[in-house]
Amino acid sequence: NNNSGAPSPTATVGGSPTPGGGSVKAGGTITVSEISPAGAVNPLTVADEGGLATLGQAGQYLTWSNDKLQLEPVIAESWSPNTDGSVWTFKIRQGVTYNDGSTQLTADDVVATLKAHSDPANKGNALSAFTGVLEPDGVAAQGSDTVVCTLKAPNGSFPYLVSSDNYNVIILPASYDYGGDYTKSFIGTGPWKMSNFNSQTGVTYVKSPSYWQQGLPYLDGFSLKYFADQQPQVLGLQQGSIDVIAQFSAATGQALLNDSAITVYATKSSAHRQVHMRTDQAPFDKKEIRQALALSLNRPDLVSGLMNGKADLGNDSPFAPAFPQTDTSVPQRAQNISQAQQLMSQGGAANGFNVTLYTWNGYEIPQLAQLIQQAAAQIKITIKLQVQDANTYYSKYWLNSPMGITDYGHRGVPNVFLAAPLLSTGTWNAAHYKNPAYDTLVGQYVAAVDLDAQRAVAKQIETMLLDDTPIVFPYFYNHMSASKPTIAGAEFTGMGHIRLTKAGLTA
Amino acid sequence: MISRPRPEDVGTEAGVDPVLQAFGVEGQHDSGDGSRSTARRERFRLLLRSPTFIIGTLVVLFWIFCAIFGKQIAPYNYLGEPGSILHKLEPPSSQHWFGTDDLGRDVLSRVIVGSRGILVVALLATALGTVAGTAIGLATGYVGGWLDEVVSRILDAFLAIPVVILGVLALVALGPSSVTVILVIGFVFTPIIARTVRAAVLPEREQEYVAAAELRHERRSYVMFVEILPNVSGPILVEFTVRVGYAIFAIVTLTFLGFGIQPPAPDWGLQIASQYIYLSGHIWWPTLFPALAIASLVVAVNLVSDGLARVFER
Amino acid sequence: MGRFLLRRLGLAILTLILLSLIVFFGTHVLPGDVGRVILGPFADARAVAELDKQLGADKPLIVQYWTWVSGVFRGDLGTSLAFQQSVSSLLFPALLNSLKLALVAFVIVVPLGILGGIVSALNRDRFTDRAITITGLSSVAVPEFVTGIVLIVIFAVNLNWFPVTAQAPPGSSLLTQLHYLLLPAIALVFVLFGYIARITRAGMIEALDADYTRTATLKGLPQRTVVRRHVLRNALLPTIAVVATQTGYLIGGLVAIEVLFNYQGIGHLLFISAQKKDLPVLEACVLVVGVVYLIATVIADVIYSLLNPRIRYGTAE
Amino acid sequence: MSAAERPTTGASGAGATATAGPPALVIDDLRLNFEVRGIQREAIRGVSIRIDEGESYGLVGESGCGKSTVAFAVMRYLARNARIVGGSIRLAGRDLLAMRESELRTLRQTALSMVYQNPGSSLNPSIRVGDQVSEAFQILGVDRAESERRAREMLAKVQISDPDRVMQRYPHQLSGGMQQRVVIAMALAKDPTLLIMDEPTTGLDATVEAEVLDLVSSLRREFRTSVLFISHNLGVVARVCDRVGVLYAGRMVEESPTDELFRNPRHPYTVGLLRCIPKWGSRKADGPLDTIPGFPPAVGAAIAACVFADRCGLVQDICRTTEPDLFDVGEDHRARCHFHDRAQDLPRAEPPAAGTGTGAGTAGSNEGAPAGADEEPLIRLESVNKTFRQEGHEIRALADISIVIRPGETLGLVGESGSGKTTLARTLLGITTPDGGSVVEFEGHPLPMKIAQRTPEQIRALQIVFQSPDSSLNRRHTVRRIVGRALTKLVGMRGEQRQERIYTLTRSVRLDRPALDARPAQLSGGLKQRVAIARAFAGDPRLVLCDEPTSALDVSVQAAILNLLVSLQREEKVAYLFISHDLGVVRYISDRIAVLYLGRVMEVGDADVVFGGPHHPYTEALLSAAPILEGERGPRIRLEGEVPSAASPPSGCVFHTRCPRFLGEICVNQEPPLAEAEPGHLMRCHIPIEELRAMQSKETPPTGSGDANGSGEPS
Ligand SMILES: Nc1ncnc2c1ncn2[C@@H]1O[C@H](COP(=O)(O)OP(=O)(O)OP(=O)(O)O)[C@@H](O)[C@H]1O
Ligand SMILES: Nc1ncnc2c1ncn2[C@@H]1O[C@H](COP(=O)(O)OP(=O)(O)OP(=O)(O)O)[C@@H](O)[C@H]1O
Ligand SMILES: [Mg+2]
Ligand SMILES: [Mg+2]
Repeated sequence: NNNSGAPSPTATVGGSPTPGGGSVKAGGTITVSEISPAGAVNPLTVADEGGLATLGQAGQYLTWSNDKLQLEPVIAESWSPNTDGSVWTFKIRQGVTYNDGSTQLTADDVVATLKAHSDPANKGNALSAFTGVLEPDGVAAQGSDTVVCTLKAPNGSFPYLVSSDNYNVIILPASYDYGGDYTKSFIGTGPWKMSNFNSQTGVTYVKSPSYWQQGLPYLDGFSLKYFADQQPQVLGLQQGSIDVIAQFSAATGQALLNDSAITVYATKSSAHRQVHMRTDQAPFDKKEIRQALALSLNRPDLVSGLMNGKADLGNDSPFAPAFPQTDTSVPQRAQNISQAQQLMSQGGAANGFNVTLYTWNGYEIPQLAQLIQQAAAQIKITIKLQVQDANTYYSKYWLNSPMGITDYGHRGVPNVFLAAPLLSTGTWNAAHYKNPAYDTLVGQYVAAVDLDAQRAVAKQIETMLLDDTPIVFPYFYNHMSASKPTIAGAEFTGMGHIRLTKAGLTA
Repeated sequence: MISRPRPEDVGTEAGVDPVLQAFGVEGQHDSGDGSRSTARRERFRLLLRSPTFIIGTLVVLFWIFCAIFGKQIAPYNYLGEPGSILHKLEPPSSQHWFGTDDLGRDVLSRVIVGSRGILVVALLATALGTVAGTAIGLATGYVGGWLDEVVSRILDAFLAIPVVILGVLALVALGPSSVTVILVIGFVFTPIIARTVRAAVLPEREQEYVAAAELRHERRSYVMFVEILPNVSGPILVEFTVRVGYAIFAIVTLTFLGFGIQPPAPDWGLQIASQYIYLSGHIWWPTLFPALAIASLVVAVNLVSDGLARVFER
Repeated sequence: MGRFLLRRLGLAILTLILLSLIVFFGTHVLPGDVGRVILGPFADARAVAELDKQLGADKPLIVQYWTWVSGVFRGDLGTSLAFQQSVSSLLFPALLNSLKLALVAFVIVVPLGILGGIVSALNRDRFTDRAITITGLSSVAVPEFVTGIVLIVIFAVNLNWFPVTAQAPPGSSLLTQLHYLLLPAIALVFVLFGYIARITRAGMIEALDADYTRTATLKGLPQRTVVRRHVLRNALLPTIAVVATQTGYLIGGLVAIEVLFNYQGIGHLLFISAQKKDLPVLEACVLVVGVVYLIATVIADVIYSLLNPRIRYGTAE
Repeated sequence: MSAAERPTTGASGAGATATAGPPALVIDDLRLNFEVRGIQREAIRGVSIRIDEGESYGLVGESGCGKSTVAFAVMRYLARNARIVGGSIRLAGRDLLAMRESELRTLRQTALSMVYQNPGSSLNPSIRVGDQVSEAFQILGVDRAESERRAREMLAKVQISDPDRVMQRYPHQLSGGMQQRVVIAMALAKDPTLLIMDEPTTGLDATVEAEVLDLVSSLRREFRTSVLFISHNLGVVARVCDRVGVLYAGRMVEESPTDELFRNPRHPYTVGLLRCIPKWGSRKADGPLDTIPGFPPAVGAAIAACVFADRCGLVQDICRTTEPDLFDVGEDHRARCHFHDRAQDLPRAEPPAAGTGTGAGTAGSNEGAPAGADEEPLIRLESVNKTFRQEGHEIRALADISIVIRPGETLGLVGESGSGKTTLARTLLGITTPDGGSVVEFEGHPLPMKIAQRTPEQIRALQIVFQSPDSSLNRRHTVRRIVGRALTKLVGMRGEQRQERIYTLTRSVRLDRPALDARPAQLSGGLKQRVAIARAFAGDPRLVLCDEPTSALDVSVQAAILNLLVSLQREEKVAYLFISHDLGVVRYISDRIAVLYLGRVMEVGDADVVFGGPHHPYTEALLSAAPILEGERGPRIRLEGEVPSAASPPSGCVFHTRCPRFLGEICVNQEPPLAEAEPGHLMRCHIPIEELRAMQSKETPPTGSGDANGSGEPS
């Protein structure tokens, strides 16, 4: 089991060029652009990138899931499971002071935080990860520096569930009132304290003097500017009024990609689009048809064309290449029109059919939809597109559409992807996929404690899903960020966190 | 009060404006000399003598042609072929005069085919609004009294909300689709047109042929639609063309904001909305050409309405 | 004229009430449940259902309307579903921003438009006239966001003369703010110019053709005097009304521009709240826009009546 | 005639002075075209006018003959499409057409001014009257204060009682008469060499008109300005002009001193014109009026020789081949006719009032005679009131009107503008609902006030001919449709039958078939009015209300329409309520006459009685204001001030504020009843009829008897 030692002070951002490595000078302030939070910035309910990026500044997690999807200790200095992975013990870092300058962090704070997020009564967003895994009474403190989590069921990836991946779970004082307004205080153990907040324009952070990591952060502060749209951010970066774009889609960022004066960070992630097909309704109730559709796609073209190569091929299972647990030996599904046509006729739809694809107007999704439309046309499937705005899609069509495209953010472990959209009981099971065999496999996977065991089950799941194809996973795209070359040490996660603890202006 | 015809007015106006000048001369034909050309033919001749009107008409006709035969004359499939994605965002070239868009689709083809959507939607929407507006305008203008008071207030209330915003409101409510766009724009235009028509009806209502009709105890509907309507057809026609222009404008804007027509329609506004993000990379062609198309169409429509206005108004 | 103004005011208020009805029932046709809006797309379905019950979005519309309206009169516009903060705290800064932008646009376009109209009327049917008219028609035709984009690319990105956003950093000087607002303002100017010029031209021509103008000319007044003293005053009356109506429509136009320039104005807020189905905010925005429009028209009528003796003094007969 | 009143004497004087200075205006063979759609259309075909210093020259002619065009040519203020293609215009010797803009401007500032129709629109609505007037002085370089002083002076000169008040006013706050005075004041500010007046009084009430005309002639004497006075109304011209020129189709056809022209016209057109006008005191019984057949040629019509040939009763081949020159036919009298010596033998276009005529005449007069009084009235109005409410204050348009209209008779309704004539008509028709308590009876049965409640018969029985056919005929409908619809609606006719009726009906109003498929715009004013009449007669009405049916028409056309109405009345036994400003016309066509003032009936009675006197003082004033052509007339009885506002009528006798025979107290305090002064002659006045007779007998205005059908011929 993986308990790495103390955080390496100069952990640079892997996979992406950071000129000058950690060689940054102290002081200075920068402007970071971020998509405006979809809703109130409330630790319980935040469910989008803008929100979590905001939480992640003043707030910190037990563990940090880095860009290689490995866990780094933060508030938890180390952790270990019992043999079957049903009980996890976390050592809590001592001598941590909150950014209010006074409050000291204790194990009780951690307990309170975990209880709050795992309590169904609070209807926290984290429930989607905790449900069936952790319940309030499963959390207990042992002394002042140890927290023990007793799980409902064994879970080998539990530390990820309390890492930055479960982005709601920032550690807050036991006294914190989850009904209150977080944005008033921005209390947290992080390196920043809020000096100004406006739900419209953004947050201004200043360095928190009481931060527990000596000499950090380098910057005096930074302002997190909210934008409704990516375009102004890109223009802003090009024009210089913005120093860092926390996240942009490869499409929008076209200009940035081939702009030599801009540093682009492409972080491998498990973020992806799911093209679900309702398995319990014609026409997609036949797996041949679903396979045919999957086969009609030319994924390399999608990746190179649509995503500017900033993505990994998807193989119609949640196991992204980014996951250490993924078994890459499973053959990649490639475009094969003739086979697809065969399958169509086997599925009794030799001369095609009409179907409506619902999705929403964001990122590259409409384009993807149109490309799928193009591809499907080759096997006589006529797709009618219904592109809604996000709210309409999610509230009206997402879970009851014959076919749809849903965007899934990054997770550090495939667990959520395996459960919510695919389990018979999955809350996001838009494909209405019900396969007991699959459910049991997922059970095994979750329980598996070490990596090899996990990979073994993964292989079976991948094969099964590839055959059933309830959902097409066309690609897993990189998390794209960009900054001026004069800025180094910024860390990004596929989840959408941006960590500026060690960031600064290059000397 | 005695009021004599004052041809000297004809005189001055005539000097001013060839169009009215012609009417001055109509005035002369009154005194029964041989040529009895009707006002209508007169107007037509005048329109044909206004170059701007001609140009406007030609351009509009061009786009109508594209709207009808778009798919046939477009050099490529406006939806693109599988694999065309690999040729995305290519600058204008001999194969792709207007270049390609972010999915490698031929911009020229999309502009050509795109004319249909916008024209159909804009025309239907405006027609809807004009019919409704005319009916309301006639009723309020002619019947007057409390009906006028009440309806006018309501119209005012609607007029207080800018078209685009009202559009956003309604479209968010009904969910975006061409049909809803038509309904919404039509609905939004109704009060505007109603007001114009009412304004045109009020003076007509004072005309004595209306009194004469009432003296025959005509039904109100008859007076409105048979007696008055033909006399306000001019302003209505003008208003219609003007509104078509605004309709296009509004639709494009709504689409740009994402509340209007949805992908993959080759709608111009949609093209701009989805392509303008590349401008920052100096990829101007997928945005510029649809923009020009819009501009040319609306300008043309305005030229036409301008011409008509000069002939019809007063 | 006192009576005239009173009546005008009364009408405005009546219109306002109707407006509130339209807005409220307009927005309440919106689909998508409130709870979902608050909790966000991925929020747990059970959670959403639960919250809906709590918020009592199931009460009859009339009741909801009444609570809303009475709230509005108490100056309480409710709380934003998406941002969980009082609507007014979002609305009024936004409104202020929009008014700034609108003001800049107006200061530029009104003189320009009027001048254009006058010039073209004076050179009726000559080249200048045609040129101005066509320019007007064209500028009106191109949607402001298209103009805006082009302006951004040229002046902000390439030439780097102006910032790409219109949002000046908090607490920046008036001049800086102006610098930020100029680009979007110009985009709006394009849209309005043609319209104002057109109306002015019409008014001018009518006045030029009027008998009293002939009288003035036949008095032997030089052309310039005739125009200045006799034509303009009567010609510009209709323009006032137009300018007023335009304020309303201008704010409509602001939506696209503010989104494009990421300017935290009412249009931007309206756009966001519409996307997020944030009813309280959306309603408030539309209502405010309507109110601004009404105020503008009332003001216009007042000015109009002040300039127009026919209203200022009743007739003798 | 007293020298004071008639300018003719002044004319000779003018003639004398003329020799002294250079003529004020000399137009020599002016030719002007309007370019329409690239085609040059002749509008002025060679007009020569000479106006001596201090002389007033009248230019008359039917609408469209080019009067205004000539005027504006003199002002050098022409439509852009107007081209002066020949001739010259000299003002006090200086060539106008050669002048540069700047010169022209100075000229307009100092020497040349113009007053035109419709003072309302010729004053700037948004500038105070005072400033507008003083502006005229400021141009001349006078400083502000001084120019204001002079403006005040000038306004006083045009008999505006308190100039200071008026100077503060805006135009719309003044009545038409006042406005025109202001305009005249502005025009005279520069003490111009030439003052052009284009229909200055058209559109004003006869009473106001008379005042303005008096003003003009008195100012002329004071300023010794030369005047070019344009009017279509011969009576008006007769009143103010020394010499008169008759313009026809852009050609001067006759020119002579005023009296001479009216006494001894030498051009068939002039003769015709004079015959069209009802002679003072002539009656329909005396037979139809003469008319001029056909239409004047349009602008640009190709004219070979004599412009009038096509309409001339004396036409010979020569008239179509060679254009006659201006023959000298008397001292200072020229006529452009080959047969000027026989001009007055011009045969009547209408058959003269021979046997049938008199027969009809007696019939007509019988209907009018008190004999008919006992027969059951067709319409009876009993204390009809109508009050309009306009922002706050009430306008009492009709104040207990009680009159009867008998079958087949014509009741003439006269009164100044705003006196309630139209309102009365509309009330009868049921378009305007009178106040409660008003009684309207039709053939003894009460008539519902709202048209909606009336029976088809009643609707059919009451029809109207409006003043302006342009407004009363739907521009977009063909004549056939207009008339046809009336038939369908009123008598439920369809198909063949309807077609037939359309033909007979239009024939009876002398409309030829091709006109049936024309739209109003394609018809001349006269024809349009015939269509309107045809429509009114579609359901054989019992009463047709004629609201100034001829006041928009030229005299020749008016005559034809009047004849038509008379003959229709004879055939259909229809009654008329005939509203008009032109007393001559009213008298000609009416059997009985009602005089309205501020919504009250001041006097009712048989035409002869009302016109013959003794009259109500108001009637008396109206009569003396009426512009008449020929013969002697009493001294003008001035009406002080304007018509009081109907919103706040004076106390007591509403007329007392302006009454020339004002008694005192009683008039102010109590309103006189409408009492029967003598059999069949009701009057609303405190003065006993005998006294009135006494007062008025001193100067009896001429009754028709004297020169009823004679005055046209040379004596
Ligand atoms: N600018 C013009 N273009 C063409 N025709 C014109 C113009 N001005 C006047 N006319 C025509 O020229 C003729 C003379 O017009 P003018 O106004 O002089 O007649 P008028 O005698 O003044 O008529 P009225 O008595 O009705 O005023 C009319 O037939 C008129 O229609
Ligand atoms: N619809 C109305 N509303 C208010 N006042 C009215 C209305 N119609 C007429 N009046 C007033 O009633 C009075 C009589 O008007 P009416 O038109 O009957 O006079 P008239 O004798 O026909 O005048 P004219 O000779 O100018 O036709 C006038 O003072 C007029 O202002
Ligand atoms: Mg004239
Ligand atoms: Mg009248």
